[in-house]
Amino acid sequence: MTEPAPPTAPPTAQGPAPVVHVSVQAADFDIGAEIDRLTAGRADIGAVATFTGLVRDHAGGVPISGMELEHYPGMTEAALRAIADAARARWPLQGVTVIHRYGPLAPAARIVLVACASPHRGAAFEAAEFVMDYLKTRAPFWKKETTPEGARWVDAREADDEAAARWR
Amino acid sequence: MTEPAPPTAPPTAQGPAPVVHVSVQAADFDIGAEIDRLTAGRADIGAVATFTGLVRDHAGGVPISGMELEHYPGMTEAALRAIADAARARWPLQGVTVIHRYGPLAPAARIVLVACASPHRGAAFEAAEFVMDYLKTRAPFWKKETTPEGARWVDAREADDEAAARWR
Amino acid sequence: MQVLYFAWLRERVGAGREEIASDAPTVAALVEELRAKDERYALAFEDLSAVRVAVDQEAAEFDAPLAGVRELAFFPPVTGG
Amino acid sequence: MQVLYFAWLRERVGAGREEIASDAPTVAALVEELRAKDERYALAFEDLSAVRVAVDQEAAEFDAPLAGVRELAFFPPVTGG
Repeated sequence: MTEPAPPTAPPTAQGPAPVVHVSVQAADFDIGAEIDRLTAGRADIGAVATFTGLVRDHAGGVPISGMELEHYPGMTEAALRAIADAARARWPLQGVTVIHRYGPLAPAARIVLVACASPHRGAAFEAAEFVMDYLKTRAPFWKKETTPEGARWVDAREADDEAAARWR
Repeated sequence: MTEPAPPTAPPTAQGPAPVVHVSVQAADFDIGAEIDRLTAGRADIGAVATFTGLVRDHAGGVPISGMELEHYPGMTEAALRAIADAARARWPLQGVTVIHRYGPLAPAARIVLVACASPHRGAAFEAAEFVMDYLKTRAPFWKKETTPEGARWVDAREADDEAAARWR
Repeated sequence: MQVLYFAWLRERVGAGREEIASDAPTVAALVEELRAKDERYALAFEDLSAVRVAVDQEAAEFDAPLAGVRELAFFPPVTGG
Repeated sequence: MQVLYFAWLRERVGAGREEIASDAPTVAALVEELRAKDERYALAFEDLSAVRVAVDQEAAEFDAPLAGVRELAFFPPVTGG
């Protein structure tokens, strides 16, 4: 499910072409290794901002013993790549990594990693927030939490729509 | 130079007490290991935002072959701890890590790591930006860059003052 | 046309994917056909404000035409991240 | 009182740290004493708008009193991160 940047993308005066790495996977990921991949072989990056989402052991006061993450194979990868490309069009980014897991996940498990590399810290931070806000509202994933009263599908949150709306 | 949270801090209903980890060091750091330290032993964290600053190989069109980072031992650690505490007072954070290197650093070397853990992504992102903005304007570090014309002290940037001012 | 269902829509329909041959001109018309056909669909499409549509893996509306569509998907608002 | 200098202030003064005994009531008064004493200080304190002060490791102003101060530091605006 890994999609490297097209090999035809030309290098620029600022260094090699920006790299988009998107992966939808059941396996866990290694944040340090992903940042190394994002920054490897170039010395023109000044800032890397990352976001990692984790499974919480409670939600709104209800204990959560785990969750199942369902997704739409094919559309998911395309949606994540479109979000990464939108971020690259908006900020000067040297690389964008988006990794999202699916399947059963226990409390404290990593769910999602977004990492953005830029010459400048403001751009790196904003791009990572932008990717997360759009991912939350546009990437076809659905969470089903296991609670003491049984399993339940997580409801979409208005706050996530509002977070995404601020980038328009 | 590592300062763990005071052992007297009481655990809360949300889990163990928030942990502030501040280090000023010559050695490199391992981002993955630092995130593991920040999140270890708790399952109530939903979001970890990180920022890593790196040495760029050019600045304003001028090639940079390396830099020397000077700091004010004692005051630096206190300043970083005060910034981390200010972030904890402002956002619901379960942990804050601030690591800053000093001494000679080559292009692409890591300079600084800020990591904030929170139940919520907005708080994690904002806190990490806040810590970076205050660190840039209040922590006593000075960079001396090596250029083809010799070494030069880096000037403070007005943009950094403006970034810090937005949190007032 | 392949029709896909995700999350609680999949559970209510009782299948994640099925082949459907229909002359319905739009997504909305197909939904009406399905609702009339079986209680499972009536339950799945009970509240359309909670249902999202993708046509050939792109987000779409209920008035989207179905001519030439190969893959149609129904799912609740997304909750990843 | 220990007086510390950092970055280009350290280079101009020619020392990172020195013990200074002075009856100057404020930071500003001490700076005037130093300027008058030696060309190195005159150069370091040429443009006070580019000089920051810390008193006992806390940010301070040039009008800060020196009574009881153990450690005084002069440095340019910070450039870490």
